Amino acid sequence: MANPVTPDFPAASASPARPRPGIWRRLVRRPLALIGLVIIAVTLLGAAFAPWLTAFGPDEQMFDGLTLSGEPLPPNTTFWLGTDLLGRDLLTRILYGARTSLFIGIIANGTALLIGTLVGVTAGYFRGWIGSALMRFTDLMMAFPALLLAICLAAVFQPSLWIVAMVIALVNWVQTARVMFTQTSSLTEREFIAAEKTLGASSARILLRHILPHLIPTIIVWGTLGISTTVLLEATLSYLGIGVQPPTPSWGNIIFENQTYFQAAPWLVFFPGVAILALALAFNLVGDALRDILDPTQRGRS
Amino acid sequence: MNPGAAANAAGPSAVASATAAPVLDVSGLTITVRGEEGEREVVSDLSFTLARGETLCIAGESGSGKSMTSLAVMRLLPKPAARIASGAIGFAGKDLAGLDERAMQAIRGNRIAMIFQEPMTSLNPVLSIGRQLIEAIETHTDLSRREARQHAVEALKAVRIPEAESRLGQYPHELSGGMRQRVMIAMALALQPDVLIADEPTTALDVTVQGEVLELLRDLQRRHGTSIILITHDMGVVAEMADRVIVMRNGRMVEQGKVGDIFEAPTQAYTRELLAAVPRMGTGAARGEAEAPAPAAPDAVASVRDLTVRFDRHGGFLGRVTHRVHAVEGVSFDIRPNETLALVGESGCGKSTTAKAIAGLVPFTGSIAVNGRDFAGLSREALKAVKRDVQMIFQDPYASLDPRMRVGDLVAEPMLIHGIGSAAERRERVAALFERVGLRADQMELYPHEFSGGQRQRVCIARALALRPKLIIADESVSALDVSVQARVLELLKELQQEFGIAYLFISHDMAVVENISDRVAVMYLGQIVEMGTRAQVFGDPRHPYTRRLIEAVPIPDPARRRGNFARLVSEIPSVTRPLGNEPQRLRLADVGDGHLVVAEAV
Amino acid sequence: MIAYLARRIIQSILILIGISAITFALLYLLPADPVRQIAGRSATPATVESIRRQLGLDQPFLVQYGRYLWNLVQGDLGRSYIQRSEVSQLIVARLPATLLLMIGAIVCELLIGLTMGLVAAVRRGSRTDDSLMVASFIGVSAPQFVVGLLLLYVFAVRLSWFPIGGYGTFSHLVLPSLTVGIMGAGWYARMMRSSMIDVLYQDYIRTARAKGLDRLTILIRHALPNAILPIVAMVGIDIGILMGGIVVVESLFGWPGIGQLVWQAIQRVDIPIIMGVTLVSAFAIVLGNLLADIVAPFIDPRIKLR
Amino acid sequence: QELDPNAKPGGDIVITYKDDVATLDPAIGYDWQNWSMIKSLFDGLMDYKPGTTELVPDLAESYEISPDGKTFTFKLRPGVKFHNGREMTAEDVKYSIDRVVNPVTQSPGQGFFASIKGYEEAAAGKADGLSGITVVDPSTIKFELTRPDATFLHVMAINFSHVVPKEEVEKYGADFGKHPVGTGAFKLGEWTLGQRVVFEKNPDYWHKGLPYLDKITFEIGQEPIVALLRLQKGEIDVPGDGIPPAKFQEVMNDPAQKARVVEGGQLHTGYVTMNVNVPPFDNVKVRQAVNMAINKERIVQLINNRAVPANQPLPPSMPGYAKDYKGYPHDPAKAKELLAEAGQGDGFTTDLYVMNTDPNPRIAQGIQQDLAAIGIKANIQALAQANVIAAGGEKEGAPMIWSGGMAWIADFPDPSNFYGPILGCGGAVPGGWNWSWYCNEDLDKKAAEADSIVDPAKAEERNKMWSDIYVKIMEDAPWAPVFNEQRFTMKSARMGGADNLYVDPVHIPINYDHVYVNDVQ
Ligand SMILES: Nc1ncnc2c1ncn2[C@@H]1O[C@H](COP(=O)(O)OP(=O)(O)OP(=O)(O)O)[C@@H](O)[C@H]1O
Ligand SMILES: Nc1ncnc2c1ncn2[C@@H]1O[C@H](COP(=O)(O)OP(=O)(O)OP(=O)(O)O)[C@@H](O)[C@H]1O
Ligand SMILES: [Mg+2]
Ligand SMILES: [Mg+2]
Repeated sequence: MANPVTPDFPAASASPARPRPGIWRRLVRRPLALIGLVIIAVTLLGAAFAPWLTAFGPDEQMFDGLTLSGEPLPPNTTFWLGTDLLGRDLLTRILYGARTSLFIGIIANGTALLIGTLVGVTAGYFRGWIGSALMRFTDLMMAFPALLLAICLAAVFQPSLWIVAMVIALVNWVQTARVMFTQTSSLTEREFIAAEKTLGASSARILLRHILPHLIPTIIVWGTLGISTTVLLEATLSYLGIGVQPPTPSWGNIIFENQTYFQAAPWLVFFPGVAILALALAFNLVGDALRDILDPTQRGRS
Repeated sequence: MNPGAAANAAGPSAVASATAAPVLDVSGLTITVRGEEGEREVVSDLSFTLARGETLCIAGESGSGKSMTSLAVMRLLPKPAARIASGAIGFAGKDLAGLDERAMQAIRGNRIAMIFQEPMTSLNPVLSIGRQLIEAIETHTDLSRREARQHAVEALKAVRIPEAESRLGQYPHELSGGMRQRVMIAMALALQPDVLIADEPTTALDVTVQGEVLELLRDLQRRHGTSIILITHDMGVVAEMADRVIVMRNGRMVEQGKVGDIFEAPTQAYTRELLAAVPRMGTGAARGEAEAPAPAAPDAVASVRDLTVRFDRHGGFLGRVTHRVHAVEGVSFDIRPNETLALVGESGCGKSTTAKAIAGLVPFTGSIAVNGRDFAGLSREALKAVKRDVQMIFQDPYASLDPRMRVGDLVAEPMLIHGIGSAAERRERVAALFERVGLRADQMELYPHEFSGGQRQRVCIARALALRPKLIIADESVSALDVSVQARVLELLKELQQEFGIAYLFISHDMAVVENISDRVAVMYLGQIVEMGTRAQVFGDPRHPYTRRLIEAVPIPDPARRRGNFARLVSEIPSVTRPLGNEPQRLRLADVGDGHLVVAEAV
Repeated sequence: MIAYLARRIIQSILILIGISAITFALLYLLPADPVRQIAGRSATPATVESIRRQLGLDQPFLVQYGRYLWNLVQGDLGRSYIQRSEVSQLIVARLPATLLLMIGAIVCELLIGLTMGLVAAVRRGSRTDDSLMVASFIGVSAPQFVVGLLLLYVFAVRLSWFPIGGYGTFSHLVLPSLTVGIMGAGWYARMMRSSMIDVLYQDYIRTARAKGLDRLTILIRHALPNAILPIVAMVGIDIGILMGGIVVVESLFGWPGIGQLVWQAIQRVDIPIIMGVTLVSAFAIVLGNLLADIVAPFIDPRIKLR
Repeated sequence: QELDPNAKPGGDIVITYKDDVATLDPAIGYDWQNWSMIKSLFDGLMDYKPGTTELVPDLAESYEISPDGKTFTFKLRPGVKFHNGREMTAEDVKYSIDRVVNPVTQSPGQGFFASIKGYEEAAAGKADGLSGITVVDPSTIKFELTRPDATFLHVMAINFSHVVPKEEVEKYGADFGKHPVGTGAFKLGEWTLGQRVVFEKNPDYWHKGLPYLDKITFEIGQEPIVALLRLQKGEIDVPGDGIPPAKFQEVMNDPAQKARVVEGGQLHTGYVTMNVNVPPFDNVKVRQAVNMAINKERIVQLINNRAVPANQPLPPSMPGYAKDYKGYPHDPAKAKELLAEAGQGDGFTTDLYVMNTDPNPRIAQGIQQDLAAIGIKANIQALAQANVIAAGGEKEGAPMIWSGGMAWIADFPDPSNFYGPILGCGGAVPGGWNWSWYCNEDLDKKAAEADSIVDPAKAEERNKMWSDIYVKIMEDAPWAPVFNEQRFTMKSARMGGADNLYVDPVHIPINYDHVYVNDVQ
């Protein structure tokens, strides 16, 4: 008897290669995720087509943008979101500012996340001297005065967005690394990792295929919250002279320039704040949906 | 005494036999789960009743919805996938199916308790077992913390966990599989519920302890009139315990009846098939002794010498080592190609630890060589090659499967790792493997949590087989399978052995299975091997008292030959935990003829 | 454990030395000249040079750093260039306030954040969950200056429940802690929700329910310890963030913490203060992380200290 | 100095500051915050009449100037006691100035005493004190100078020449700045680092009847916006950092609050420097073009009219201000022509450095737009103060700097004070404060000449000479003066005293010795 399977076992269809519904398809089926995607798309388009969307220049100080005593104008029919302290159109500045802020929120934040996850996961998985060395290096970076580094970089390099992105990545990966480290070291002790090891799975495989997927929720949390913080951090760095310089707008520095005026001219803080919030929320909506989709225990949720 | 009064008087005087009024009345229960392709019934239109003081055994095919049914009674079906689609669960005048969470809280644990199938994942990994036990007791009694603690210690002692007092401070991962299961049992028993649902409560227990535990259940039943739903594959246990039996298959009840009737005159084909597949002691001999390989062949697949594994136990403020767990203490054996070495022994005696050491998962002293290559001093590449040849099936299948991967990918993974075949070939092979272990190929798309305990176990087996290794370590790998599937899987294992010369290190409590499958048997006790020889030698001529006890304790799958009472051992439970510096004595093995090794002192 | 601690302490000392070296080097490379800050605008070049010589700032880098380390070993952090007081005195005077605010903030963060996270996880997918999500993102995205000012305006100016800034009593502590805490709470809430959701689907939660435990006990006693691990790491991180990064809140509330000290020092290149504060906060961060690492195995006993 | 007949002694006030009080050592303290605090703890030989820039003797009862203007002899006021009870003598005066000049002290004020004989040796640490200072008798002290110095009396009024008791300085050593002991109207009561400094009335103050206040509490570390909130709630009396720009309109639009704001001039000019070493600013026409390009009215509007447009380095309230000088008009067309003449018709790109605190980056953006209108593309470099100063001190470091936030507020009200370090050749050195690196030997000579006119009777003549110097400078246009900031001090309703005490040109924010509160019983 070559085949021990008794007849009452349902015969296997040779290769049931039923296509799994793509993640993308499942994503757009969720209304909240769709809202998130739309917000992200709108922001991207707004940034890309800013010059066509507004009649003003981003650093055009309008004579009629200020009152005689130098106060900015609240939202009105000419300036839809009002003007800033220099009499510039706020909407225009927010549209152009999206360029900087998207760059920071996505590239810088993403890099930080990537480095942090790499380091934290490696350290948490290998422990031993590699882990020790990596984590002590992380401690060192965390304890290191980032602002000082920023100031020094500002002095050495020509201020540019790339440097801000670099500094932000440099500052932010550390925290991600720490959290990833603890979670990974806990995961590594789970039995299914031991099972993988007995299969002879390479460390890279275990890390990528078995540990990383369990970290996705954390990555999503840090990634989405990181958007707000990095966009605001960019403003601090610009303030110290290493980022975009005035009059180039970014959401963060619009808020920073104006935050002391927030009682006198609340719109100057409110609108860019809403922009940051919306972007972060949008990514979070997509992230949460993604998380649900990737989480097998959530299958069957309507 | 009228039945109603008996139902109320939950005293020691309560009668053991079933009384008329049902405690639990399940009618028309249908459970559905939602998957990617819509809803599917896993339990269909199930009705049964459970009388007071009665033991109802549910047996049947693995994956037939037994666990789901019991979870439905507890209203603990896995959310969000599973739900009760229709039906009623009558209990104490209420329909549990429609009760809200708060009302259920008062019933769970207190009135209906449950022992879950997989003890590893069912215990909270970050809480000491003491806390988990004491908490259960405190929730439903108003004992003080100290009394509750005392209670907990007694409960642990009752399930024969050694050193109960100090075990309270241990965490689940520090316990052996059987111990974890006993902790779960202790937890449920301590609550003295009206209805106890025990889902495979003794799969991880050696037969002596199993006997103890079953006796404990009966004792509880006798004293409190507890009704028991016992889900088990072990027909011996069914025969031993059941008043009535339900046989399930594909989510439907196939047959139900008095235990005697079922065993004697099964009406349904499936039941007959099931009973026919029950492994019985003594049948193994039929395989013939001729196959027994020559002793001490030089080309052993694995050769273990003086293997010792110890775990430190920390105590005190500074966390110094105060005690040591001598889990494995100087174990030596060889496994030759084409050979099945069974490792049997009391729960907690170090079987899994030995297995893990061979799989390279715990640090050890001594030497382990696979294919003649000693682990010590192997490069990473070489180790990977060695690992390919040794595959382990873990005792706890759920914990050893990555919950975020589809089982198809999990089974294909070993091939992927070792670069075998193209993606399509691998898929095909996985599908074939699935078939051979009795799973459907379309289940490849599911995730581990969507399977029943037995199905998961089969996934693990398929996974280990995928590589056709030289040595498979199977740690309690067929314990959760119903006997018919079990028979098929065992058949498959044998076949593969013949085809590819695979050697097995087969760890099991089920002496009948061991008798059926093994070529040689090693009996472990307190971390050391006390007897080792061919199957015939060990089963035919057991020399060590522990071996004898083991064989005697095997329940016989025949209700007619039901034993009245297990002798409850009152002796001190021996323990492998010892204070620092107090090392256990190493036992010497003496050859009593033909390579039959027995502890010298016992000869 | 002891061996681990010993090893970690040695590593920590090396880290501190490393940080002092890098910081010192950066400050050395900084184009802004501290002497010019000290000497002020009317000083003649001769005066500037004489001050430079006095402070040893004309020496090569290694000599300067060597001297700094040597003094450091003797417990001397030097004197502020601008304030001319001993740095250790200045730091010690402000340390209690920083620590207090740190504790207050962490308590607020945990209290608000963890509760929010717990509720959101339990009510996953509901309206409550959605609004908590928005709330936590507002917390994270709102500039601290604005949050602080709003709180001040409402609770101190309008309602007079709390004093408008200052330091000393418990009621002084509330608003600044809250301001810092609101941002952190957003983080903790999201983290908590995320890890809680994972935990709530585990089998052992089912076991706990089977025991008949009530919801709260299950959440607090069974789910929380499993979900809290990343949170503990966060607290370690928080110490770092709070140690130097709450200048805005400190000055809004007139809170005499280290943040203000170092901010003023950075503006005026007061190297000894920058060095001193850097070392102190580095110490706190290293300590915080060490504690987080030590606590981890207690929370998840499967983790071993290695 | 007379007493105010309306003043009632007693009471205490609270003043807030954002930044720490660095030090109260008169030899060291050199920022506008501790400047006037020190003035209330210590006294010098000379002082100014409260609320004015008029010099009057203070610890000196009288003084004499030799006809050649090189010897100054001061007669000390008798019976002046330090806070520790000891009587002040001429020895103390000499000790105090020797101390400032001694390099060990690291005083930023060392250079002010350069005209005294023996300065070189003393400043180099080669001599024990200045040979030019002689204690004639315990109440007489004589200063001999190497050249006539018209500013010398002002120098005797600045903090660096305030008198300190030797025994206390030696007792506290480097910590004297935290334990100041002087002869001033107030003495230090309490100093809690990072929180508050408390001044208490000096009962033995030689000027009987002063000060009026019993106590002044300086609360430290408070954001100006919050300070204003507290003022509105009546918790404090004066926000030391002034009215925050963000709140300025709100305050000025409310009559009740506006009534408590005192406005006054300030010895301040905000300007843009153009580095004459950096092409194309080496061309005077380019610099003039910049002067014409900037729309000062609009920039003043940007800061809510808290300033008046400036056309020359000196502020209007400074003696020597050239009233008739019209400066460069705002004329972009003309500016473009000038650029074309300079061969920069297509414009050019340059950097404009600016300190990063509000409103400076904003002002810089205003200027940037004006420059863009004539084709100059100025990239803004908004940096921390220290970095801007560093860039300015490099020979070819910063092509343009907007001076706001670091701008020149005079040490003493004399026209010479706007020249030396910031426009003279002396400041055009690496690390100097002459950020335009403008150096005109001719003018340096003229300046020296003007400063040797010591005779008070010839003050007008001297002022005229200074006017000419600054007008001459404007022809070369190394700067584009933009505005002179006005001072707006806000106080609580209970504060009394003449308005000019609240905009005192040398006491910022207020003259502590002479103000009082109305609500004492
Ligand atoms: N969470 C889930 N989601 C989807 N399907 C599930 C889930 N849990 C179980 N199932 C399916 O429900 C069916 C019944 O499972 P159940 O656990 O009740 O089987 P069982 O009779 O207890 O089997 P065993 O003896 O192997 O434990 C199985 O086919 C299984 O695949
Ligand atoms: N990680 C660990 N830390 C401490 N003790 C451990 C650990 N793992 C196992 N032990 C102890 O080692 C002993 C042997 O455990 P092992 O798992 O090998 O038993 P087993 O023979 O497989 O038992 P079972 O049949 O119940 O599974 C037990 O006393 C157990 O408590
Ligand atoms: Mg089951
Ligand atoms: Mg085991």
